[in-house]
Parts: sequence; structure tokens; C-alpha cells
Amino acid sequence: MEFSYDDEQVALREAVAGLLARAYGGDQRREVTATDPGFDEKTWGRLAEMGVLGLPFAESDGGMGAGPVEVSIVAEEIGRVLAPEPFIEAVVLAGGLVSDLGTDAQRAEVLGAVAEGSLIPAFAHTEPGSRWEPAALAVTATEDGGSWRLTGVKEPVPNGARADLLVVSALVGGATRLYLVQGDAEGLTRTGYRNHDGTRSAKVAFDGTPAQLLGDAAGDRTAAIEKALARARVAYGHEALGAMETALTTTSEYLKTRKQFGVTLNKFQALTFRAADMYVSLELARSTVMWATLVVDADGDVVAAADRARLQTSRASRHIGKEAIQLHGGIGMTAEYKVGHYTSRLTAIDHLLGDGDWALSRLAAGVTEYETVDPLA
Amino acid sequence: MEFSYDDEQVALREAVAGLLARAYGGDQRREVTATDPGFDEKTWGRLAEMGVLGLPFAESDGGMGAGPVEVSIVAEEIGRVLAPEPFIEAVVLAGGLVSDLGTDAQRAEVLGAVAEGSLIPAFAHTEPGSRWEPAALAVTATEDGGSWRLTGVKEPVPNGARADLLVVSALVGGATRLYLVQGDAEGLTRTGYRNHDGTRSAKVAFDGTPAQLLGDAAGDRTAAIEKALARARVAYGHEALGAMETALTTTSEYLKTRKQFGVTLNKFQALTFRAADMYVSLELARSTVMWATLVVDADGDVVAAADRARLQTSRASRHIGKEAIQLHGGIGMTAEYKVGHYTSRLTAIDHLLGDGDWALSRLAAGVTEYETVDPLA
Amino acid sequence: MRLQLSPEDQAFREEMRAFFTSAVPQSIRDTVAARRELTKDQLVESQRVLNAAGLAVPHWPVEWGGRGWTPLQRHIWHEEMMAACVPPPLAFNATMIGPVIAAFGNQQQKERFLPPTANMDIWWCQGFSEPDAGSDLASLRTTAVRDGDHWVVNGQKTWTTLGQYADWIFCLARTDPTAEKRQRGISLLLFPMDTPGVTLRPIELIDGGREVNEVFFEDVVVPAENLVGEENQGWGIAKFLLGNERVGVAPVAMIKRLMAQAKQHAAEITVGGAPLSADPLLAARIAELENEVLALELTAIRVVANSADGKPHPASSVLKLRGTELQQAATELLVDIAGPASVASFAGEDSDVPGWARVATPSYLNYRKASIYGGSNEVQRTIIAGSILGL
Amino acid sequence: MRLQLSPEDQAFREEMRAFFTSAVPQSIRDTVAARRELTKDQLVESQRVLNAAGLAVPHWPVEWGGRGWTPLQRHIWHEEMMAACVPPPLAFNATMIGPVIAAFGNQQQKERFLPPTANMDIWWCQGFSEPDAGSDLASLRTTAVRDGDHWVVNGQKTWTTLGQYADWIFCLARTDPTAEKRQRGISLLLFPMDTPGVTLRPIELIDGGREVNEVFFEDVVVPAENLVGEENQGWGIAKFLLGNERVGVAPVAMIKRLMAQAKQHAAEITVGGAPLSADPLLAARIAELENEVLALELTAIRVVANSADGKPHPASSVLKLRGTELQQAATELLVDIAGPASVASFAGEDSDVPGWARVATPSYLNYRKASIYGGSNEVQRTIIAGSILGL
Repeated sequence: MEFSYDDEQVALREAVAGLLARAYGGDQRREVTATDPGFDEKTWGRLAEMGVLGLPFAESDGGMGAGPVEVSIVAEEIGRVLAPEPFIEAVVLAGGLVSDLGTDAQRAEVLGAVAEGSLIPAFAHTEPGSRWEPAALAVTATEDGGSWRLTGVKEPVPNGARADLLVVSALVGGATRLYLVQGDAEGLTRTGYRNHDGTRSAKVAFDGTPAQLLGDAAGDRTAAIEKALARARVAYGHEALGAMETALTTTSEYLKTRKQFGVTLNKFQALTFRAADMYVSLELARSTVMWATLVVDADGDVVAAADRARLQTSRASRHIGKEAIQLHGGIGMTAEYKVGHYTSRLTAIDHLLGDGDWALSRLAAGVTEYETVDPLA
Repeated sequence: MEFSYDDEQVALREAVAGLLARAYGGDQRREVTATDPGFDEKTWGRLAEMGVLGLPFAESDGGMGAGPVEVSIVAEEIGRVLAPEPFIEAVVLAGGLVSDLGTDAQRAEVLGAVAEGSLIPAFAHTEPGSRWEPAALAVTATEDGGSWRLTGVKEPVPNGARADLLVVSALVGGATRLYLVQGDAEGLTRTGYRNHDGTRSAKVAFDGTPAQLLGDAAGDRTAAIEKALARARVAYGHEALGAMETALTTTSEYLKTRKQFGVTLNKFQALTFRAADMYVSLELARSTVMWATLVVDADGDVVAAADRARLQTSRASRHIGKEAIQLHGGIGMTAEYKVGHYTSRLTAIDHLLGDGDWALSRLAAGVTEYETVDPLA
Repeated sequence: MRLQLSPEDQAFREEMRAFFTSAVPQSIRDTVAARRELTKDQLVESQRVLNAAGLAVPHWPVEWGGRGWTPLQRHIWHEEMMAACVPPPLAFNATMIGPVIAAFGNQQQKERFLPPTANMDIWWCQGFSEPDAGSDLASLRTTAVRDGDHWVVNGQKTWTTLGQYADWIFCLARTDPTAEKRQRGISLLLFPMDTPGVTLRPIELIDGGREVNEVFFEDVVVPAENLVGEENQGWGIAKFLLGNERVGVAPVAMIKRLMAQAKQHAAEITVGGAPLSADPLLAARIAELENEVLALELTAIRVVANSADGKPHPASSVLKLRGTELQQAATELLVDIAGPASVASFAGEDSDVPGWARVATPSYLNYRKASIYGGSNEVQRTIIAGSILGL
Repeated sequence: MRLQLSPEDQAFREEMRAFFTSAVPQSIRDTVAARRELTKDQLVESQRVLNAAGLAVPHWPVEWGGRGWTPLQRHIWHEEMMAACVPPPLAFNATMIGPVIAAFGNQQQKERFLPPTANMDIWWCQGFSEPDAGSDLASLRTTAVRDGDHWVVNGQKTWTTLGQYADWIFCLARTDPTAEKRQRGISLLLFPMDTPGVTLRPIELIDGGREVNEVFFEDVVVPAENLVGEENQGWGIAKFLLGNERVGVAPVAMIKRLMAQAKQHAAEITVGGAPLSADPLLAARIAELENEVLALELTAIRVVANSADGKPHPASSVLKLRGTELQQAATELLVDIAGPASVASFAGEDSDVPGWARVATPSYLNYRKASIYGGSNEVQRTIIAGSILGL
């Protein structure tokens, strides 16, 4: 087991960090997230130019043929500055599903365009009343003379209003399948709105909306969706690591400079000990999330590893998000200061694809089936 | 709702506190618990002289006719000095069952003697493999020409070796009934030992041991046992309150006097804040336990109130017990210093009649059945 | 020691419950129940309904509208009000400046200010906190310089809650910069928010709300008669005011309302064919939280019973500390029950995400303030360690 | 970045596993598994088996028995040893005084002490802590006064673990009482425990065990040649020793063993007709704890990989802090699974309470020490805040 990055990976990290520092090193995020689509199309274009948007796709599909470690590096840098660009949503999740399941023609049509930045897909999966299940609940697909039509509502769909292409889960006779729906399809109504963390979601309504089956196999896609969600959970874990690290360093910096009662706050041991506990949470989460990425890389039990990463990240991000505000005091509550945005984003990440207690329930259900957890196995 | 003691109750508290301070104000506890029966028979006699051992029994049964508030005052003073006398075990629990269920003759025979200190009963209920259930598991009673005989093993039975009389739960045709067994009965084998907290328990084996049915009704006693256990849980809550208070004051005193790095420990804010959190735990537990005693007094839903008190006390006593040692450092680990004994006893109390998670499970099972908890209702 | 309320208190409780659930407009109470923001008009209307019935300022001196209730009655009044989703009287008026004027003001100030303060004819805001002061009030920098029969105020305040609605401000300013102890030389002044030289800048909070403000003073002229108490004795007044802030602060009824809502929503959500409320981990989390709220409520009753002399019981700090923690835990529970819908905070009315789920995360984020404002939880721990444990 | 062990490390792991599960006597390993106390003879025997195979002191310099392993290999060695219930080499010998003599001792001292130290021909104990010093080592009071070619030692040590078995003690003493900084003027001396003037008094701990001792020195004569390093330079040696104490301290394999035992016992207990392990709250508690142990294990692997220069990585403090917390959580879990039987700690062999349940609470109480000894968790937080966060 080996946890260090090779030279190329370090170079990727530095390049992405540099790009994002230019884009979000100052106060740009508030401005960018104030108007639709909630991210900066120019930054998106620059990420495409750097090759970041095609990282996980096969070279034959127009991608870079890189792996989950490279994806994790990008996600972590995104988290570090809270870049609102939908990298995980569009590239890892929606793009990943097309990459996994698409026909040659679909992959050729979609993935190159995603990599170039000219097409942004979104995964429309969550439905009103659903709770992180991998299956569709009430959106249905019907075949109509060789072509498909979808009916029902998906909400909230991250980046669903801006997306050029929707990857949609829908029920056909009890099975969940995946479909591609063009952003300008007839019978498609999208109502976008702001999430609490400044990103965007949408209500996406289908009313006999024409759709194309993703891939050519007829089977149920629940397991494939679960696996794609697991990979996205791990990637979100890295975004959370980046965000937690900034929240902690910002807090430490504040404690070193802010004065009260005539001395800087780092003279108050009760506060510095709490910062130390934040560091402990961060480092333990980091280890678990990095390990989960290696499990994805090795194509091990990705779903279980993602649950473990999610549980650890959920606990850590709540701890760090809350303490970062509390240790700042009033300033931490304001939208003009950055630390509260980190807490908001960490809260969103925690709830996007399953929270800590949800992951814990799944792990608890299997706890009698093994003697010990062996990460080296 | 009113939480203050009347003058008589204050006088009782002072009298008991005075008696116990003379008995256990110094290092006497280690000496007393070093040899069987693990408590001081002389102190027991003095408690009897003061009327404490007959507090909850009807005057017509030779008791004082006092209520659960008076019992709670005694329990709290016992906890404060960690007196090892089996007040709750003998008077509240075993005596309480005889008082609740005994025939006139049984009450007359047993309770006056308990009040006088001449007879110490114990409740033999827990069995190997049982888990705080109110019913008997494997000890059986059989009728044999108008008299009863018991067979099976009870363990651990608090104070079971010293007891003059055992109140025993046993199964008859699926129902749990209660029996009285004399300490010198034939077919009774008792093996006493020391518990980790210095008190005593025993393995009590019955082999066709003659027994007398407690009371003259033939029905199942599970509900009556559950209620008696609930009252004892509340009384143990008060013992825990007394112990937690001493653990906290001892810790505060230590922080004020112990020097490290040239200053007293109370200059370290991280330590004083933790002491403050101990106080918060104690006061919240105190409110809940006092309330539960009032529910017992009003004969309300005693079982639910006891579960609530137990949950709160379990959380508080673990928190305070652990922190009391940690804030002392090495000295807190030693048997010569008192604080570790408080942690040991709090740990025992927590496991004697159901721990916090056990109470939580019971409360969680009913959580959808009401809208809010109203303590004034 | 008695479990039940006395017959009188029981009757009092029923009277309060009947009043709050009938006299205060349903639309206002529905807004509170839905955790939506109240308008200025709603807040004023609600308090006037209370004031007309003598229920706005029951803790004031009797001659100024107080009721001479026992602490337990005040507790019951507060809890029934909150349980009925009635917005409590504006703290700046009822809890802060009103009692201060009643205690430290002269007769003319009492007559001038107390009736309109009780009736919300004046909306007050606070001018205590400053950008570089935080919990360290003694380091404030706003100055008031005497010029004939006026004071001239310069400086800046912050965290002025609902300052955008305020008619008047009560303001701490340094009136003797030469005082040896920093706590000396501070005075309390009152002036209208539309006095020339007063400007207000809203501060957006992390939930997107704009409830707090910065207030800037540039040569603001305040008549000398608007000084409360004695010159340079403002520190004692401030301590009196902040002490009151800690009395009866445990938001028990509000937390219980959130818990009841959480249980109801969890019962309505289906997971794998069963209601979410049947999930053992969630049920245990709710049961544990309810038990802690019960302990808080009982402690509040114990503490109010020992606050009869009007001074805050030291254990009041337990109520503030634990009350805000549990309030935060309840808001967090609602976010988790909302689950995947909890991100959709600013969805419109045509959204399929229910209103309670939309408001869940902003409310959770907003309530992070609870452990910071009004004496942070670190301040409360300092009080407990110092005043109670002697550390 | 790579999930799997390299083929070499995989082979190394299997070699270690095979050795530990076959070469060390089963009776010793059974005693460890049952959490019973090992005798002195068992401890000596076990370490001699390791030493004979070159596995007792792999981290020492190669010329004195070290193996030149990578940090990951040392981690694997330690974890496999613990997983196989093999008692680790005595810390006082292998981790403390051995490396100190190897680093600071002269050639004669190395030759005289290192081989018998590795082989447990000498059992060492520590003479660092003093009654009034605690974590504040610089305030120690034991003195050593030079008298010709001897030192004369007077004073008192405490928390001397297993001192009752010890042949020799390594002892910090103040050799220059006039030094301006308290850290100066301290030296490290070695002497046999049967030197006249040395007396030992056992300290009973709260679990009833007697593993620690006080040691008193009254005019104890120590040959000058038994000074390690330079006179008055003992502080640096002490820091080196205590730093080593923090390397690889996370008791991961031990916690995993406890967790596996807990799961097994829970599966064997029946509650309401179902195994206790099926209780949703208990299963969740176990799953959460296992996940935290996984995080600890992975962090240990990350940290050892960054400790290649032999100095403790600052994040070692995370391992000590969290490792002891999780160790304590695992012992607490076992108490709770034992339930009503957990009080019966000193029941005899004829008891129906199983042995693991009898030992559960004493072990839980005993492990409260883990967060106090060897650099308390408060010390670890100070290190993290200071060295890592710069606070």
C-alpha cells in the first residue's frame, strides 16, 4: 500500500490548483454563484483545455485515459477553493455512466464533447420522495414504435437546468434503465434554482419526452448506477477533503491573528485543542477517502469502500464545518467571509448521494458477515 | 412542579450524610470492601437505628411510611461517599417486592426485620445469559404437595452470599412468579465474590430448594418485577448523582491545587472547559432523575420515567467517570486515590439493571407514539 | 417536591394556551410553524396583541406593565407562547432596553419610552457589538464626546439584528477615553436611527438571510437627556442587560416543536416500503434528543425556581449552552430527514420539494449563530468553570 | 498510489504471520487472547523466541540486531505480531533504553547492555516520572551527586510499570541543581534494582492490578561509568526516548482483535430470541467503531511511510490520541456486551459468567490509563496544535 503521488500526478495537482487559484483565489465565487448557471463557463472552458474534463474517459473515446487517482486530485483542488464548476456531476457521474454503459456511437458522440467542454451532461436520478436509492422510483419509460418516451419528475437534479444532455433513470416493467435526453427535447420542462451552497439544481419534468436508451443491453441498470454513485461518492469525499483542509487552515490562521481580551485567540487552550481535534478528523477522513480511491482504482468492492469513505467524511465534515464557524465567532456566520460557505458546501456534499447515517446503516447490516476489516486484503 | 425538599427531608439528608461521613469520611471504604460481606454491618445497624432501612415500608409493616423522595435522599448520600451498604438492593428492591406483593404474614415477618437491620434480603433475578429482562429465563419452580421447590442458577446476584433471605424469580408454566428462599435452605449453594467496584455478588444455585410463594395470587409477576426494577433504577440514578457530584468536586479541587509547568491546572482552559461540561452533564442528569422520582411518587408511568432517567444517567456517568480520571492524570488510576473508585462504581450502576443504550432502545421503540414529551402532563 | 403543577399554575397554563392559540392571528402562527420569515408588520401586530392583553412584558415592574408572576409562571407563559408558534416579544424591547430603562432610567425616560417600547411603537435595536470586540465588550471604540447639551457619537457597531426595521438604537459608547480600567468610561445612549449621520449596511449571512447589520455613526448628535443612568457607568448597565439575556433562554418549546415536526416528516417519508421514522437509528437519534430536551426543560424549571431574586442563576449558563446545542441538533435532524431534498433551498413554489425541506438547511446554517450570539458557548463554559466550580 | 502491498511486502507479511502463529507458544498467545495477565516467565520466553529469530528489535541499528526494514515492514511486523496475540517486545527494553544506548551510549555500554537487553537477560524499567512532575518532566527532583567515581542518587520515581520484575532501571536525575533552565542539568543513569538503597512499593490500580510501582532511592551508589551520554545532557536523551514512544503507537491490531471478540460474543448472546449482534443500535455502534479503526489503520500506514528518517512524524500524535480513544471505546463495548455479567469481575472459575465477561470491566478501567501514560492526550493535542497547526 502506497499513498504518495507520482510526478505526473503532482504536476496535475499543481496545474489544476493554479488554474483554480486564478479563477477563485479572491472573492470571485460569490459573484459567479450569484447568477445562472452558478459556475463560470470560462473556467469550465479552461478546465477543458487542460484536459481535465476528459480525464477518466478512454483515449479512444476522446478522453485522457487517466484513473480515479487523477479524478481525486481534481476534486480535491475544487474543494479547496470551493469552485462551483460541476466536474463531479458532469464528468464523473453523468459522463462516467455514458463511459461505462454507452454504445460506441453514444460514447463517441458524448464523451469527446464533454472532454472538449462543449457538452455538459447531468445525471437526473433523484426523485421527489427518493432517498439515495440506486433505482428509479416513479419516472417511467415507454417504448413507442422503436423509440422511447419518458414521463415523470426528477428533482432535485444538480446542474439540471444548464445541462445540455440528461442521463435519466427510469422504470420499465420494474427494471431501472438509463436514457439520454437532449436539453431541447420536446415535453421537457426544467425549472432551475439555487441550492443553499450556491450551486444549482432543477426540477426536471418529463411528459412523453423522447429519449434514447443508453447502451444496447436490455437489463436492469441498478447495479451499474450504484457503482457510478459509489465512484461519485468517493470523488465528493475528495472535494470534501479539500474543503475541510481550507476550513481548518482558515480557522488556524484566524486563531493566530484575531485578538480578544488583548491576546490572540491561539492563547486560549480550549480553542487550540479544538483545532487539534479538527486536524485529527481531517487526517482520518483523508486516509479513508484516499484508500477508497485506491479501491476504485483496483476495481475492488467499490460500493462498500464508498460507504466507508462517506461515513468517515460525513462525521469529519460536520465536525469541521461546525467548529470552523464556532471558532471564528460572528464573522464565520457572514456571507462576506469565506468559512461559512465551506460549511454550506460540506453540508450539501454530505446530503447529495447519501449521508453518514445512511452509510452507517448499510455497513451495520453487514457487520456480522466478516471478522475484521482488512484494508490490505 | 416543585423541586425543593421540605424541612423534614432536609433533616433526613443531614442525618444520613452525617452518619455516612463518620463511616466513610476517610479511607474506610477500601478496608471495609476488602473483606466479606463487602460492607460494614455496624453501619448497617446504625442506618437501621436511624429508621433508614424501613423508610419505604408502610408503618403497619414496621416501616416509616415515607416515599420515593426520602429513598432518593438516602441513595444520593450513599453515592456521595460510595457507601457499600446494600440499601437499594435490600430495602428498595428486595424489600420493595415483599412490600408490594407479600401476604400480610410475609410483610409482617420480613419488613419489620429489614427495617430493624436484623434481616437482609436480596433479589435473585439475573441469570447467566439474561439481559435485564423482567421475566425469569431458566430457573423453574415446581409445586410438590403444596410446597414449592426451585431449580436453576441465578448469577450475578448482588449481595447474594450475605443475604438472609432471597426473593427469587422463577418460571412456572411460562409465567414468572416470585418466591422467598431462606439463606439456610437445603439445596441452596451460594458462591460469593467481589465485583470490580468492591461490592459483592454471588452465584446462587438452586437444586430442588424449598421456597415459599411470595403473595397469594397465582398470576404472572413480570409487570410487578418490571415496576420494582424501574423504582430501583431511579434510586440507582440518585446514587449515581451523589457519586458524580463527588467525582466532579474532587476533580475541581484537584485542578485548583495541582501544579504543572509551574501553575495550577485550572489555568489550562482546555481542562476547565471540560470540567464545565461535566457540570452540565451532572445538572441535566439531576433534573431527569429527580423528575423520575416524582413520577414514582405520583405513581405515573414509572417504567418509562425510569428508562429516561437511566439513559440520561448512563450518558452522564460515563462522561463524568472518564473525565474525572483523565483530568486527574495518573493519580486518578490508583486505588489509593478515591476518584477511580467512583468511576468503577458508576460503571457498575450503569450495568446493574440496564444500561443507557438498552434504555434508549426501549424509548426508541415508542418514539412515534406521541408528539412531544410533556413532563408537566 | 411535587410532580404536578399546582391547581393555580395549571389554570394559568390553560389560560395562556387558550389565549395564544386564539388571540394571535393564525397567519402569523402559520408562518412561524413553517419556519418562514415574519414581516415587520407581523412582528409588530403580534406583540401589540400580547401587549393589549398584558402579556408582552410580564417581567417588567408592575407599574410599567409587569405582572408580578412567579418564575414558574413566566416559564409557562414563555413555553406556551412558543408552543403555540406565537413570536415572542422583540427581545431588544422587552428583554433588553425595557428592563434597563425601568432599572436605570429617570422618571421622564420611563414615561417617555416604556409604554411605546412595550407596544412596539418604538422598535429598538442594539448598539453593543463592534467589529473588533466580539465577546470582549470592554474594548469598544465608538466614542461619544460631550458638546454642550449634546453628545457627538462616532464609530461603528455590528451584528445589529433587524436594525433595518428599527426606530431607535441603544448604544454603548466610550465617554471617557482616559479611564484607567477599560470598563470604566463607557455610557449608554439612546437615539433614533434616522438621526443624521447614522447609516446602516446589511450583512448577508451564510443562509442568504439579511437579519444583521453594521451601523455607522458619523458625528451623530444625541441630546444629553438621552443618556441612561450615569455618565461612564454604562458597563454596569451592559452587564445587567446581558445578564437578563441569559434568563430563561432555553428554547425548549421551540426545540420540541422542531422535534414534533421532524417526527411527522419522518413518518411521511417512505424508505424501502417502511416509514423513515421506523428506521432504528433514526428512532434512536430522535429518542436520545428528546431525552436531552426533557432534561433541558426540567433543568429550566429547576433554574427558574431558583432565580426568584431577579438575578440569573449561575446554572442559567447550562440552559444557554445546552439549549443552543440542542436547537442546533434539532435543525440538523431536519436536514437529515430532508435528505437529498435538503440541498434545494431556494426552489420555487412549483417545486416538488416540500417547503419544510427547502427551509431545512438555511435554518440549520442560520442556527449556527445560536452558540455564538448572546454570550457564546465559550463564554458560558467560562462562567460555569469560574462562577460555579471556582476554577 | 497503490492499494495492494508490493509482492515483497506481501511475502513479508505472510512470513511474519507464519512465524508468529507457529513459533510463539500457544499457551502464551491464548493468555493474551483471553486478556489475562502474563507471567514474567512468559514475557521473557516470548521475547527470547522473537530475538532468536531476529524479530525482537528490528528497528535497532543493524549491528545490534536491527533489520533495516522499511517503515511499512515494521508496521506489518507489529500488526501481525499483535494480531497473532504475541506479546510485543518489552517496551522498556526494545523501544526505550535500547535505542537510547545505541544512539547515546559509548561502545563499552553498547557491548555490555544491548545484547542482553534484546534478549531479556536484563529486564529494564523506567525511572522518569515523579509524583509531582506528571507531564512536566523538567520539574523532576531526584538528584544525583557526584562523589569520586560514583553518583549518589536520592529521590523518588513513580508509575514504574512492571518494576517488580525489573533487573535494572534507567533513571533521570538532576545532576546540576544550579542550571538556569530546568531542562539543563539532568542526566541519565543506569543501575541495578538490587543496588542498596533502592526500594519498590507497588501501586494498586483501580482495576485491582499491581502493574505500576513507586521506586525510592536513598543514597544509591551508581558507578560513574553508568552515565549514558554526557553529564547534564539527559533532557535531549529523554526527548529522544519519548519521541520514540510515539512512533507506531497505534494499537490497531489489538483493537481489531477486541472488536472481533466483541462481535463473536454478541453473536452468542440471545436477546428476545435473536442474537445481540442483530440489534440495530449495537450493529451500528460496531460498524462505526470499525470504520474509525480502519481510518486509524490507514493513517498509521500513511504516517509510517513518512517517518523514514527515524524521527516521529508530527501526525504520530494523531495515532496516539485516536489509538487510545478507540482502544478505550473497544474495551467499553465489551463491557456493554457483557451487560449484567460485567459486574462479576472477580468471580471464580466455577462461575457461570464467562471469563471474557469477568475481565471486561477491569480491562476497561485499566485502559483509562492509555490516554494518560506515554504522553497524555492533552500533550498530544498540544503537539498537534503547536507543531502542525502552528497555534
